[in-house]
Amino acid sequence: MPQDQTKTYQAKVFVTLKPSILDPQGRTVERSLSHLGQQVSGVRVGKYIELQLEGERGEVESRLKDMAENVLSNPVMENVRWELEEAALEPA
Amino acid sequence: MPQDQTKTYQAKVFVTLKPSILDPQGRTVERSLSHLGQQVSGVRVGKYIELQLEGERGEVESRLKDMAENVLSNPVMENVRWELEEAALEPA
Amino acid sequence: MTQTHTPNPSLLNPSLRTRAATFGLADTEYDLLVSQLERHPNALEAAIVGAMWSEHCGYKNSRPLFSAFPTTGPQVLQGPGENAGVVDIGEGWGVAFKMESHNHPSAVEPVQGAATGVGGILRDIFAMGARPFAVLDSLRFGDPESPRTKFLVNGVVEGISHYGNAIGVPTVGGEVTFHPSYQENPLVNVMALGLLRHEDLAKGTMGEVGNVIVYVGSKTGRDGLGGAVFASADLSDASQADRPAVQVGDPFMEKLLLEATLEAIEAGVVAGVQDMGAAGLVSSTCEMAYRANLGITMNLDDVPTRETGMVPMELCLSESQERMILVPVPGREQELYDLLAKWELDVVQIGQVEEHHNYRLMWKGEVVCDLPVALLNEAPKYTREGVESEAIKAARERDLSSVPVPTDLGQVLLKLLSHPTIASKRPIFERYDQQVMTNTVVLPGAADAAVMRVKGSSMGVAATSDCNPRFVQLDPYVGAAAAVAEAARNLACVGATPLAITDNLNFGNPHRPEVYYQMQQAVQGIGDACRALNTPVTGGNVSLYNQYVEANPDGTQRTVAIHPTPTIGMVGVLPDISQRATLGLKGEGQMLYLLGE
Amino acid sequence: MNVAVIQFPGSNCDADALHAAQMNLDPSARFVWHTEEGLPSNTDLVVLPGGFSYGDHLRSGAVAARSPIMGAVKAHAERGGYVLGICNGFQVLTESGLLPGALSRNRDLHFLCKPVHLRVNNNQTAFTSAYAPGQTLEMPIAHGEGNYYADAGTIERLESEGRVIFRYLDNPNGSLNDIAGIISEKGNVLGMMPHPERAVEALLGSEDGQGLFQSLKSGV
Ligand SMILES: Nc1ncnc2c1ncn2[C@@H]1O[C@H](COP(=O)(O)OP(=O)(O)O)[C@@H](O)[C@H]1O
Repeated sequence: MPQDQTKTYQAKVFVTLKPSILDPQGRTVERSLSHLGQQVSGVRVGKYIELQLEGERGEVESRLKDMAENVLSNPVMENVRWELEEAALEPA
Repeated sequence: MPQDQTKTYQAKVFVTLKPSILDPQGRTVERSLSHLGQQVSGVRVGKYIELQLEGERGEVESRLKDMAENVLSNPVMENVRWELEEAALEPA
Repeated sequence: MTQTHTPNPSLLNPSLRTRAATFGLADTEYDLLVSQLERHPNALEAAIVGAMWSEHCGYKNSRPLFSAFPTTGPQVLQGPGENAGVVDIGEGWGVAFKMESHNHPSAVEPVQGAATGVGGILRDIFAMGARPFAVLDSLRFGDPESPRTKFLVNGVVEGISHYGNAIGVPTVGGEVTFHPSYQENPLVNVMALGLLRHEDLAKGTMGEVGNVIVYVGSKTGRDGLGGAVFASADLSDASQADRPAVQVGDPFMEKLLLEATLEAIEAGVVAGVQDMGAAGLVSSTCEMAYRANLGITMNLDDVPTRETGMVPMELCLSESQERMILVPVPGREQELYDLLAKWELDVVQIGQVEEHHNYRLMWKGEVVCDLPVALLNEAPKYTREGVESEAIKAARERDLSSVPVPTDLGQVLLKLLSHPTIASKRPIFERYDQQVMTNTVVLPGAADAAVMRVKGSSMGVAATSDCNPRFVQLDPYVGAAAAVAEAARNLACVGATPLAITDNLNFGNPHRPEVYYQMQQAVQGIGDACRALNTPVTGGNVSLYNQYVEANPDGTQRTVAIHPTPTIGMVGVLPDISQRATLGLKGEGQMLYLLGE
Repeated sequence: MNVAVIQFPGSNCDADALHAAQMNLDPSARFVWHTEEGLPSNTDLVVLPGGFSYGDHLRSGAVAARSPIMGAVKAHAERGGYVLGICNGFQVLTESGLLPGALSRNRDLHFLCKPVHLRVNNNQTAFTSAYAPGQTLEMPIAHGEGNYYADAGTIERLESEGRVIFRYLDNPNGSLNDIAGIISEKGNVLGMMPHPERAVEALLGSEDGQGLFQSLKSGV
């Protein structure tokens, strides 16, 4: 099959706060877990977004990049990364 | 090196709403993306939690499972999955 | 001025003058500093002076104008100069109140910018020993139809709601107006009120020699670094890249600080208290030392940090949120520490109060800053020449008889009523918890001022925030005086006697003569109106450089300043809350009267 | 009647709940700090007040539900003692398993504070006996996560057992079956999103919450 065929893709986007930015959620979760007797460290809470797009791979990739960087995250304080794969025809 | 050595592990926990539950946040993201001319579907917004634990692999795994299932997510409406790997010695 | 120590000479660097601007200092200010010190500063010292002499901390352009303000009266328990002003409302109760802006941070990151604005003003209130019991928000945005405005409105409201609701202080009133001059530079002014018993009035002082200085609250990170300088700089594309200037607030941490601080003040174990706001650790400790007329020595190694490898510059100027400085009453330190521990707050002793009059900082065993406290707190003052803009003068003097009267006045009315500035603000204030604390008797939408009861008394406290910037634009003196008068009318309409005001002076670049003219005139107008109404000014805030650069069609650029916006926050008292009034018509057959001309 | 109001560090309706309880139930009602392991002896009613118990960062009420005092609250409920969870208190009750279901984000994703109208769906309970059947009440809500959810089987059971106590007339948050408040199987634990403690004085706009306190008072 040629690479540039229109397909449905499943994207996973991970949005995390920049390391130098305070993460009150992470701090509280860490503290609460320790109250519950669970020693953990470096807790950071971010967003995990799943979505589907249709198109040719290259074009889908660039649309996803645009969305992830400009809509799904705020570059002022967040980092974002994403994964893209062909959507399974049937739910796994 | 023996498997049961004490090490620092990096965990990634993904919390998503159960498929049967309406995700108003996902719907809003979908709508605002479409206002911006981006056609996407099936948007679901969940939580992405990073944390570090120390211990022997087996014990760390069971602690993580316990935290993920009983504290970090609410089984009434959320699904949870996690990944565990040895923490890199230096930040990547 | 005598010098007891000098920082390690190897740290001193005469060539700093060439980069004075990076520390927020004009060349002339740098020279003034050198002549006062009789030596060159090191980079840390230059940055500290730059921060303390910024508009935000030092009010160098605005303070000379403030002599126009009346600041005293029998009702004034605390005038300008402390964290917040305090008025007496009777029966041993006082109300602490103040307004503060978070305009520039909100333009960059509306949710956190507005949220941390709420956090900052609340700390100013409880640092006075007052329990915050009401918030008002005065918001100005650009074109309501533009995507940017929608993003900003939603974000700012989300931020205020997120912080105020979580900490549990009701948001009971405010304003929202739209005008293109705020398109890139929205205004987010937040006013807070707190209730205190007279005997609990606390001060931001270091007390006496030998007292220890204690740091409480969140750890220090690199976030919000340089915020004080940032707030005084022109807003341009560069601020997008100025990432660390964004601060994230944590209302839960603030709640812990609030409860612990009030408990400590009530228990009588603190001699001085102040929050770390603009210019963080430096401005708080430096102002406290100045009020006590004493010096301090602090050890920067002891500052709790959230990140590794932080250097003195960062430790001193970070604007991480939810941090306070407390000075325990000598001998009662342990009581204070125990009380803070109950609220799971970390405390660290970072310094002590000393006989000398210097602001001395140690790091890794060396003196890294040694500056006279007075020098830091006495910023140079500038009086400039104000000139009215010809275009505005012409607009004001325009002959209105040449404007045709619309034929269909009904249509005009409908158009007016549907304008977002005039239409109901319900969708906004419903996102705020207006009732938590169960004191709000007159809710938003029910009148032009909010009324809160004082539990255990028949009194009520009324508050409003007002300004009509279009009016100020046309005539800054009359417009600003009208804002004071409007606030007083709004209080009178709920049945309250106006007591005092706080203000938030939002203007463009004061170096521009037409902007300086607006400031001068507006401040005069406020002063005269306050004298006439017997409502002294007990504090306020100045936000300058509210402007942005826009491209002309021919490729050149022009600077667009906001409409001059001196927001007035006024507080009044109702001796008997059962006598309050609201604005709805109450029944058929009642008469309507028009008062005034 | 002896009332204990639980205080979590981020509770913010704790003083309001105490004020209402002292006015309407027990002048000596008092706070109990979240780190306590036990309740004062003779406690009849535990109130879990509104607020943001531990900042509510993970999920509302999630951490509070696992705090030391909750062990004592559960034991109290098992003994048949009364528990009233308001707003965040309701979230704590579902998170701790004392009530079924969960409260998720409001349908329109915003925090909402406004008066709502409720129908008393069951007045045969210790919390509602002073109300007439089907009576309409006005009470404020103030929450961002009040959207009641439970699986179909649970909803059906709640309905058939008459455990839906209050229903919204104009559903503000997307709750299933317009549910505003539910009760435990034994009828001694009530969780509700609206704030009865904000509706006990005419000065504040509504007195419709008083019936709840009157019901409790006459029941003990
Ligand atoms: N940002 C806001 N936050 C809270 N309440 C607000 C806000 N904006 C307006 N209000 C409230 O809405 C009501 C109407 O305000 P506004 O439209 O400014 O009326 P007016 O111009 O007649 O004073 C007042 O009670 C006011 O306090």
